[in-house]
Amino acid sequence: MHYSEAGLRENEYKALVETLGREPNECELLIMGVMWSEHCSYKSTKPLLSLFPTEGKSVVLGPGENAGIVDIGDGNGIAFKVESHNHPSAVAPFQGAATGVGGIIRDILALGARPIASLDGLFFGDPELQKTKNLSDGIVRGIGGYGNPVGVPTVGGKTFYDKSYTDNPLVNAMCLGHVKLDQIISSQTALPGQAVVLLGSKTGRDGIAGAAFASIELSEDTKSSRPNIQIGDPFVEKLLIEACLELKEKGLIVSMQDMGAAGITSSSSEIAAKSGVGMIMYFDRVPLRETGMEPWEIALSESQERMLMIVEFENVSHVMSIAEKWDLDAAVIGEVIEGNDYIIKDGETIVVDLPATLIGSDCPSPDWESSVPSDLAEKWNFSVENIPFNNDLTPDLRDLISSPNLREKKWIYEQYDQMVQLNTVTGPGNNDISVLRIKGSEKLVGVSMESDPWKCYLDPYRGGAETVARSIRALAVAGAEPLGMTNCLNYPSPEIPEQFWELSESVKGMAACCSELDCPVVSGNVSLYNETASQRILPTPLVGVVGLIRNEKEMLRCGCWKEGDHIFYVGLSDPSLSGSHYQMHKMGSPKGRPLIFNGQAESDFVARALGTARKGLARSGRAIAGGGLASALAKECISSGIGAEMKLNIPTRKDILLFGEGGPRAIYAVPSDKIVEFRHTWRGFPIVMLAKAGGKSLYIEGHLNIKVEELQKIWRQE
Amino acid sequence: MTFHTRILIYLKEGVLDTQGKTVAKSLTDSGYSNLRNARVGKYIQLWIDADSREKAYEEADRMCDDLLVNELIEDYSIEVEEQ
Amino acid sequence: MTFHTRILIYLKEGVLDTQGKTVAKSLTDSGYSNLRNARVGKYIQLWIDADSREKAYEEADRMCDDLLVNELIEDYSIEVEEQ
Amino acid sequence: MHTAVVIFPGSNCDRDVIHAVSEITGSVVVPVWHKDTAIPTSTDLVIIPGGFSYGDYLRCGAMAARSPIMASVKKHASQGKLVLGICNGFQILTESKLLPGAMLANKTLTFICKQCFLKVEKTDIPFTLKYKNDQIVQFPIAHHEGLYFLPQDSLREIEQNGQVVFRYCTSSGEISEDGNSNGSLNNIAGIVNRQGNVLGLMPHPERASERIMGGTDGALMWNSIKTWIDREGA
Ligand SMILES: Nc1ncnc2c1ncn2[C@@H]1O[C@H](COP(=O)(O)OP(=O)(O)O)[C@@H](O)[C@H]1O
Ligand SMILES: [Mg+2]
Repeated sequence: MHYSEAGLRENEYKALVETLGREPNECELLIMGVMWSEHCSYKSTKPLLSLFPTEGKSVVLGPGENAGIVDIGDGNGIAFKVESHNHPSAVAPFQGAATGVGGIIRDILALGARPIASLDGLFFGDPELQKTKNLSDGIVRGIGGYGNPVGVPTVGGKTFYDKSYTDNPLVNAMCLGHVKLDQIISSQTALPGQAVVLLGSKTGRDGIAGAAFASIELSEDTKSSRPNIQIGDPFVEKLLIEACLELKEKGLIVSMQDMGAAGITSSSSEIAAKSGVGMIMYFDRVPLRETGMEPWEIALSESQERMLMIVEFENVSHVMSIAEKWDLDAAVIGEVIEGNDYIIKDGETIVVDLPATLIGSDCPSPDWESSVPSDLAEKWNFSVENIPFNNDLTPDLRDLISSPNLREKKWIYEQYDQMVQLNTVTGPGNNDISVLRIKGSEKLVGVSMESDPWKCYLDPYRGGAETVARSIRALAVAGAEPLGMTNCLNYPSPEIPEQFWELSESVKGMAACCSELDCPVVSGNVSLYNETASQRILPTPLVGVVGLIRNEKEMLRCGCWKEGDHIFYVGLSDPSLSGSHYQMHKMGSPKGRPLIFNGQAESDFVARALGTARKGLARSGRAIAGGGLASALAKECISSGIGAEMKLNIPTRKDILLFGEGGPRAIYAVPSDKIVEFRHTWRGFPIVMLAKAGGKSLYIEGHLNIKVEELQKIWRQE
Repeated sequence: MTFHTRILIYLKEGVLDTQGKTVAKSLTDSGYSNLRNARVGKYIQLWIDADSREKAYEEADRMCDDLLVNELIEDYSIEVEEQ
Repeated sequence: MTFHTRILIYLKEGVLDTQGKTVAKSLTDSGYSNLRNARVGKYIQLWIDADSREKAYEEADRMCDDLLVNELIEDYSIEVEEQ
Repeated sequence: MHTAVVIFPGSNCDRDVIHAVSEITGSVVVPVWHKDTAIPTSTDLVIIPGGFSYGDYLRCGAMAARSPIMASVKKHASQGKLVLGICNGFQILTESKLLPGAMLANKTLTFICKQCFLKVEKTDIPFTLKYKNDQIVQFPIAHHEGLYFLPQDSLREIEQNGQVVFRYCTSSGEISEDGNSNGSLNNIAGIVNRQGNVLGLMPHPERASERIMGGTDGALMWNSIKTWIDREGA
């Protein structure tokens, strides 16, 4: 077999031969091809990812483990991570999305945490196309089809439409887990003499080399390059969750790792390498679903619902009895040894003998070339004059609020169980963050998911920073102090210099914002090669930020104006139309440069917003995001069922003021007895009283006049 | 003429049959020890107007291709009978 | 001997077949105007060890009674063939 | 008040219902694993919780209904003691013939999770005695197969017997297609057996038991049961 058939490049093969001091055999070659694929090795992005700040006062576990963990006090930790399942979902929307949800749940479980909530970031193509309808229908069914039975509520997400995703829909699944800080399980604590146990489903030929598949561009005819589809079984996953948590409770697990891409090989060699030990695996002991499986197939099978754990030999029978209670297959398939040898035996034959540390790391970084796109000047060539100004902005608001991107996402989240486990204080709906309670504690956890591909396309640095900032602003307004972030970097091929530049710049922008706002990155995932011959996705970094609300009193909700409340606008009055929903609506494509990232203003905003929520100075608050001030006002009216009449005495061109995006801005509804203190909190920050809540219409003198009832109808598509 | 078309859809060899596995276990657990294996699929009946049995078959086959069968994981067979 | 038993399960007359209706609608919507009606049911394959075809049939029938079929809403038919 | 919650493989609202009942009534709630042979003898109330027992494969509730522990549940019911099935628990009760009917796929053919309004039409049974007659309450639903079905003559019979306890309705209490998200016959959301001691409903009272979860209409059910048991026991 030639190394290229295994997916290796020439320099990688040379490095492999040099380290080994010999030619790898075929099975080793296949394993290394998968393990050194982009998907498993992160070879293209490792240097970039090191730009993220990863330490902070709340960080318990940062990148390197199966997921990150932040400390929320009272001995409780929240584990979280987001992961992509883009390529599988493009080929088999239901199964691809379903197994994406299952996979991220096992990442959280691997830490000994109980998975308590999921969120999903979905990016769909042209909403008019039947293809998009079929894909999105299958993907949404798949997410519910897995999340619902497995008993993990889907509490929120992000949905974004742009034609660049027509051939490459994106599915990013995020999961949060709860763990007592003194009960975290690590994947780095295996010791020689311990047993390697495989728990869960039998191993079949599912998704073999799926990991490698995730790293190649989709061919036009996906039927011909059809991979083996992995089928998820949420029923078994539910049993697996309960079994693992029972094993943890009983103190039987030394170390644990989920089986994701590249199955047994990846999980076992990772534990070995991180623990600084070797391992012997006995493949004739692996419970198989099919006959005649070759060692390389067993090594790389991506059969779902399996976990690998390290246990003391004396505890093996206890472990087996718990597996039996939960009707799960379990077997000792290896043992931990001293040294760095990772050996696979099939009967008496040694089929693989590789250094453990070589498998999961040591892949040479490709050093992609980076160059500034030549069309940058052209992209930035935009003046507001390109959009003719019309005083009456009512039709524009109508169009925006009913557009697929901004309208209600009920058709999606009503297919998800949002409440199971009884922790969902704020689920999906007309709000920007989701809130969970932690039973037995006063604390609440807020989580927001954001992405802003149009701005990242125009200016990846600014767009990346804006994405992170937007997520943190939403949390801060609700009273949640950001503790940590996870992210999924969805991009086309890094091998095109301009595309690698976009990737690098957006990571830099995100990192800058994280540092400025003291929000370390604790976990993440990268998905490259999201392109076909005719289409490539916009640069799409997605972030999920977890924040802490100290108690329910300090939480600020949105969409609950009361008649007579004072509506305040805080923030600068010069947002930008570049990359905004309004611009897309008017021009059909993004143009210009989004607002520059102002770290000072952002952190100032976060501090004041947190103060506002904690002191209970407002009744309702909403950070301004997609669709700008007008959309934020409309959404508040829709949920409150109350209108507002105002006159805008701000000299900015009104469509820019009302529909522009970017920068730290928010609207608040403040009861009259809190106005003084509210103003005091925001002193030194731009602040304007817009109106008093009341009436049946959203009315802005000279520019907007629309009934709240109509807003509700068109937003809900009734 | 209207033809009654019976379509049997089943998972391909090697594709994990989550339902079949669970049904088989539940049956053997309740005493059916002579059950070797179970697989669960779909049974779709279509009533199709056509000039001939062959035409009805062709139509059904196209419907399977277009909508009824997920060819990534499923196989199918068609039987036609005149009503 | 192992017998391959094919069980077809379908909704009784008078029981709302929402799935069948939806399948029929999406097929006619995509141009199959000669489709009169569609019904969606289950196709279960069982592999049963038995001394005779009759015994295999009886076993399958009992399994239908016990678990596989809900007689309030479903009917079924069984076909047995030797493997 | 002694409550036992039966847990099947795939149940996923077991912990929720244990939390809600013990939180609201302050009483002891014990889990019973389906492989256990019996329900504790002191048990007053058996709850079969929501979830996806056996993955909801084949038919929702079918495999759980035929598992050994259900013999004990039937015995418990035959002694006139209380059995409550919520969501998948309701499906299990119909599959095991403790309650009449069968559940078909929602008319939308999708899973539906949302708040629903219900009319409480029967308040002379242990589960609902704290509700007012025709009170409108709000419980969430979360299911894919919740369309309650019964052949016409049997349907007429349970209506005549007054076995319908909860009906889907609009916020103003209208029993119409509007409030009936899953398409249940006669808007039926929950029914009781003729003896009045076995109740099944698709909506989730345990998800409407605490203010922070968005409503407390469900708490009345736990208080009803507690009141009845305290009275009977005394
Ligand atoms: N894929 C999804 N899954 C679950 N909830 C979602 C999803 N997409 C959006 N939501 C929910 O809908 C609301 C608005 O979503 P979002 O996509 O951010 O739109 P907008 O830009 O209008 O805020 C949020 O409450 C969010 O949690
Ligand atoms: Mg949002």
